[in-house]
Amino acid sequence: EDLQDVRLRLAWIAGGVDAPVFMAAEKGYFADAGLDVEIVDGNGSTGTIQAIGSGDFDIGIAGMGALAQAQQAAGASDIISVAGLLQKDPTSIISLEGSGIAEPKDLEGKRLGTDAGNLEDGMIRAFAEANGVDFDKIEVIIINGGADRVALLKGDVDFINGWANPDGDKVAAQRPIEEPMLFADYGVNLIGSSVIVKKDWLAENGDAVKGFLVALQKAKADVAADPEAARDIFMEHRPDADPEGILQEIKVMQKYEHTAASEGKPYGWVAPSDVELTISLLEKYSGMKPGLTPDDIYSDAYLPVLTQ
Amino acid sequence: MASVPDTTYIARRPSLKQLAERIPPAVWTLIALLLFWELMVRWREIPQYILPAPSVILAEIISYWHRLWPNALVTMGEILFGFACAVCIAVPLAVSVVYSQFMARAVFPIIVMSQTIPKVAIAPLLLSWFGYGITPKIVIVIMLSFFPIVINTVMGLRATTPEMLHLARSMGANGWQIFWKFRLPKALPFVFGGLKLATALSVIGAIVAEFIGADKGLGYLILIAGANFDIARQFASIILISLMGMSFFGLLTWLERVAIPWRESVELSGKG
Amino acid sequence: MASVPDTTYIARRPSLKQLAERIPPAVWTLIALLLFWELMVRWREIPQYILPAPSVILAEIISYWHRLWPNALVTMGEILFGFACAVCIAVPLAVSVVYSQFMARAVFPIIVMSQTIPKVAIAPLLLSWFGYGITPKIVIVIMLSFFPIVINTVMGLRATTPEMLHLARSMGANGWQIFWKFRLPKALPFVFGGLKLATALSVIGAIVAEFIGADKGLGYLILIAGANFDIARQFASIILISLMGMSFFGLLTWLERVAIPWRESVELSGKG
Amino acid sequence: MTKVFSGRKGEVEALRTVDLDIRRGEFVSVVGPSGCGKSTLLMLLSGLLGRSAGEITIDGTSITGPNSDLGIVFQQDVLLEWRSALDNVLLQAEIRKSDMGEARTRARELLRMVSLQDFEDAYPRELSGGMRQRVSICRSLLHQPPLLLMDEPFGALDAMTRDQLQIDLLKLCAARDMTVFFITHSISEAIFLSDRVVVMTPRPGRIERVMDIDLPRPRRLALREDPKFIGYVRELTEIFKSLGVFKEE
Amino acid sequence: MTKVFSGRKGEVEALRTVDLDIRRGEFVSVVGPSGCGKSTLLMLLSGLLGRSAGEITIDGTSITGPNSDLGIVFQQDVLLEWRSALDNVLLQAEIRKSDMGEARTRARELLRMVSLQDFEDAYPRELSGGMRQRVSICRSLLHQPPLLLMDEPFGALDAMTRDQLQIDLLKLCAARDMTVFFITHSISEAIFLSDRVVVMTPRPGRIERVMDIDLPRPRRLALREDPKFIGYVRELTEIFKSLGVFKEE
Ligand SMILES: Nc1ncnc2c1ncn2[C@@H]1O[C@H](COP(=O)(O)OP(=O)(O)OP(=O)(O)O)[C@@H](O)[C@H]1O
Ligand SMILES: Nc1ncnc2c1ncn2[C@@H]1O[C@H](COP(=O)(O)OP(=O)(O)OP(=O)(O)O)[C@@H](O)[C@H]1O
Ligand SMILES: Cc1ncc(C[n+]2csc(CCO)c2C)c(N)n1
Ligand SMILES: [Mg+2]
Ligand SMILES: [Mg+2]
Repeated sequence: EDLQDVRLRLAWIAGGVDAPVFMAAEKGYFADAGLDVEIVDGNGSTGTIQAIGSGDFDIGIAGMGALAQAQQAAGASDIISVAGLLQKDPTSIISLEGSGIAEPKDLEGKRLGTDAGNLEDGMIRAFAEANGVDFDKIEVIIINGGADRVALLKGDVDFINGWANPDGDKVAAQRPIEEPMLFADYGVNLIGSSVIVKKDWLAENGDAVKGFLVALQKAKADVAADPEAARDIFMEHRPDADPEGILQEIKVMQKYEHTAASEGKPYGWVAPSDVELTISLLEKYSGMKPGLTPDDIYSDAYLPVLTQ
Repeated sequence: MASVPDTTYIARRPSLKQLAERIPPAVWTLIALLLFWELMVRWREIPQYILPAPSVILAEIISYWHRLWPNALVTMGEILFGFACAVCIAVPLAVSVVYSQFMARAVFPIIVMSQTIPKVAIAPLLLSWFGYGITPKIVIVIMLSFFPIVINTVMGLRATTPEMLHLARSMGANGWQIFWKFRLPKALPFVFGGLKLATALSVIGAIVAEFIGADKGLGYLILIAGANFDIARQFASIILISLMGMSFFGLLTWLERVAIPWRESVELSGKG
Repeated sequence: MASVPDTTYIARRPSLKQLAERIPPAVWTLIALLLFWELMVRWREIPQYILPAPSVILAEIISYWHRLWPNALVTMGEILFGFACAVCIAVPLAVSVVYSQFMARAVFPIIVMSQTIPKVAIAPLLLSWFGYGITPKIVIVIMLSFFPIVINTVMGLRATTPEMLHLARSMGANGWQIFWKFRLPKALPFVFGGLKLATALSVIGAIVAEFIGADKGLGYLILIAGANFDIARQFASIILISLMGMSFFGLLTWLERVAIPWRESVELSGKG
Repeated sequence: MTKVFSGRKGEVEALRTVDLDIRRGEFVSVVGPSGCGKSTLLMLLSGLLGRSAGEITIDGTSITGPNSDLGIVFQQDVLLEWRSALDNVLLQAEIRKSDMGEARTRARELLRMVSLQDFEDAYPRELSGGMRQRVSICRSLLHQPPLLLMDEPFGALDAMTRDQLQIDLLKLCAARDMTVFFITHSISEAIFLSDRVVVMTPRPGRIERVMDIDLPRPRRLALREDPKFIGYVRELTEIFKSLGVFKEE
Repeated sequence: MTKVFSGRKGEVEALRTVDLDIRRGEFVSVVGPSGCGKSTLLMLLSGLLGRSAGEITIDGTSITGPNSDLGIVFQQDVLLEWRSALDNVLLQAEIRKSDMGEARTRARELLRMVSLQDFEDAYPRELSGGMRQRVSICRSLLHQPPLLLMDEPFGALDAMTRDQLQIDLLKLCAARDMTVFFITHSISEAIFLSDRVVVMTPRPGRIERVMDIDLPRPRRLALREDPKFIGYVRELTEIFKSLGVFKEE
């Protein structure tokens, strides 16, 4: 009917994290908000930010850390984040059981297999520095495209930095692993997935954005209440996904939705202190130009305050 | 006696050997390779996440066929359509390079330059220019596969001897006729060489395009199977792609033989 | 009068036009393209993170030259070494395909098949087989670039006419001599066609290899610039790669002219 | 009404100041030592090669590009390897967009004339050298051109076939008032066929002598035993000998 | 001591039951209508083509593969386009691994013999038809082969050059006791050069007649005016005519 067409671009290939989006679409929450949302998979935050900036998509899901860098390094200051979906970074140190890696200090003298992009965002250095590890004593081997997991299993490297879930789980399915060390638990947290929009589009479509976030919050509650149903809905939209994996992901991802500072707050709400930490970490370890303020990258003005 | 063919042999041993001979030798090599692969995996106990055994992959192909096949059709569609477009672009382009100094010296080098741009690196641009549907896939297939067609067609069109051109002009052939009746037939064997090269590249192109952003196709399957660490499924898709590529190449080899009957004996005598 | 060249024109207007004519026309096209790009970006106000203006990229190239250049050298090394290996593998392979029915029918199709395997998808295998150093990069460059050399060399070696072979045999030439003195010179123009195609692919190969896993090289720079959202730096690297690719292509075009002096006039008369 | 050709070329290696008039309906032969520039002259006349200096005119109009209102037999038979003998002959008709049915009939006739009726469907590589030459002769005649340029067309043919084709050619010329420019190495062939024979000098080629052949037409093979014919042969042979240094020891 | 060749072939299209002995040091010419299988016979003798039936023997040894102890001039000059005239001639020496310095001297001599001393460095495409043919003659002679097979070697040459080369060839044969198998379309050339002339019938080719030429050696050009010579010419012409259907009307 007279629903507003909205194009949504995910951060990555659709996964358990995106379950609320499909739930909202399926349950008609988007339609209730007057929206007809088309959901398109992404291939990383960079692509999504560019797709929003070019106007090809209206709403995107991308890392807030990536958005900060896009603003400082490439002038993407016409884009802002309006909600944080994955505020606790799942990035962790993953190693096989018996690797002798139980605490950060153990990393010295070991071999790290890492994605070039993951290395370059500087958080592994931040993690090392924050925990008194001499990064120069770690041998870095760059392995992209997911091949680092194979290298870990094969013993070509001693540890990798990757998402504790689901990546750690997938390694664990092959061979037992040590408990992943979450960077966030060691004082190094970049805010992950967030909802981003272009500012000028936002100015004209504030209500649409609000409606979108309302729908997402409602759907999120449904997902939490019935993960199996959420999984089934997901599988309808993305039949090639692995149903077991998705279910596990849906369940486990809930623990990354909030940081200590935003715990108990509505889904999507981001604590200013977390944004500040993200900015300062990037400035310190990722060579980001200084001068960015939290207001530049995040606004909570469109988030409906619902009590859960 | 050398010139008497071995028809006698075939006549002597009738059914079994004849049957075996009807199977292309490459199939035997493939079977041998797969056997070797299977044995190596079993003997060296290579874990599945590094290299699944052919038997495992085959099982995966069968059990996942209901999803593999529709996705393969999508990829095949992209390949064939992109390839067709590439031919439609490459041949006229090659013609213009042969006929126009401007194209040859001012435009062609830029096209060469564009060939070395890694498509994956400019993916966001491509997506933003060509949308997120099937168009960017087709564009990438074209970009990857048109170049060998251009190069070989240029080579072929230039193979026309001055004598032939003299003949053509003496008959009052116009540019059009010179092209259709002299240059093109002469170039055909070269063009087919380019087309055969382009088949492999068009397949790669479709997969790369699906890596960049897609929600169906074998490239997409490889990507999500990779994310799920489902290596057997990844290999199942890869094997399917390779088979598609080889069939496409075989088709073109056959087409070549049909389209260039006068060359046959030259190729045969090529041995030696 | 048509056959009198325009030497007169050149003679009349001496210095300025002469200078302008010494610059290859492709450079002018390139400049025009860059100008168009610059204007489009400014006029349409395309943000830098989508498509940086050439001026921005140029500034980036200059300011980041100290890192770009050593990384470019690394990539160039991979390209040249991989390309050389590809030639060393492809030419003998092509020879074996031409000389041996077994190679042509049992092995060659498998090689064709292998061409359609997306290298990025089998990265884990390549890394685990060839280690994490420079070897897998060279291997990938070889895998991507040897195929057109094979195809075109096969085409070229088969271009020898039966008459030439008769001549060779009547002189008692052995297989070796037939190859070196008859087939190979005849095949040279074809081989060069293949080599030119392979240049572009070897460049792509090096970048793809560096995408799979590297800690230096322009592919690596593209990757980390992407992670840092430094699009201008990404484009700076891409531009440098393309220039390298074009220079390599130009080098081969020049080599071809040197190596095949007897063809020159044919190519010239190829016009028309 | 006269048709006037005049060729002039001043290249280092090939022709030097060649001046020649050919009248409509005339049969002119050129003889001269190998490499003297006969083929080059033919190419200039056809407009396929550009001259370095001078002018070539037909009916007072300067030739600047290829003249297509003619038939050429090149020295090397230029048959298209992807066409059968018949299709090679038909090429003319296809390009001139003639009535194809008619052309086919005529092509078959021509192939029968040169005794190749059994080889209509053979590809060039399946033909002997002389057979290929005959196919290219047929091709040049298919469209009954007013001007025929032939570069050693009968060189690869046996004496009998050659005699036959000479007679056939003369008949065609008479019937259609064709102008023929004919390069040959056979002095007696030149005399037998021509109204005039042009003798060229060794490189760089010049015209040494133009000899009028005053023999009755139609010409029969018996003419070759005519004393006047034999006289011409002797005269031409002498001119020829005087040009070169001949060493028998 | 005799050298015996005997060719026999029973293919549908080409030769039918050809039986021929050639003695060492003999000069045998073959004449016959175009397409009768002369070139095919030459290829069979050289061992380059396999026969469909029968046997070819040299000194009692059956030929199964290419015989390399010979020189061949092919009907189409097969010059390698990437080699200069001199290098094309030298190809022989390179392949036979002869002394290159010596070969070079000899190649230059041969090129001078055929008046191509100024074209040593020219590529084939820069040579006229006759010049190319002369280069390929030089190539066949470079290694002074005991057996020479020539397929219309003088077909594209003018009368004078042709006469000159005929004399030169006879001198070379006499000096080196060469056996020559020579295909030509010129009856008088065949008679002038040969000890025996073989006349072949039209397709499928058979040997119609082998004619002994009983003329003294060394032969001079003047011989052509000898009545005996003229008698041979007439006789051969008659045989030839009786083979074909000749229609003058
Ligand atoms: N493409 C070319 N480049 C350079 N020189 C050439 C070229 N074509 C011909 N020539 C030279 O021009 C001269 C005349 O050649 P042309 O082919 O006209 O001779 P011709 O009289 O036809 O000889 P023939 O009887 O041997 O065919 C020769 O000396 C030849 O070397
Ligand atoms: N490759 C081939 N395939 C089929 N038929 C062929 C082939 N080569 C020759 N022939 C046929 O064999 C016959 C004899 O050919 P050949 O070349 O020996 O004739 P020739 O006597 O040398 O004639 P010419 O005097 O015209 O050179 C011809 O009828 C020809 O059509
Ligand atoms: C569910 C899920 N979402 C995204 C990624 C991709 N990923 C893993 S690490 C990384 C870079 C950020 O540090 C990115 C984009 C994944 N593997 N799993
Ligand atoms: Mg000539
Ligand atoms: Mg012959």
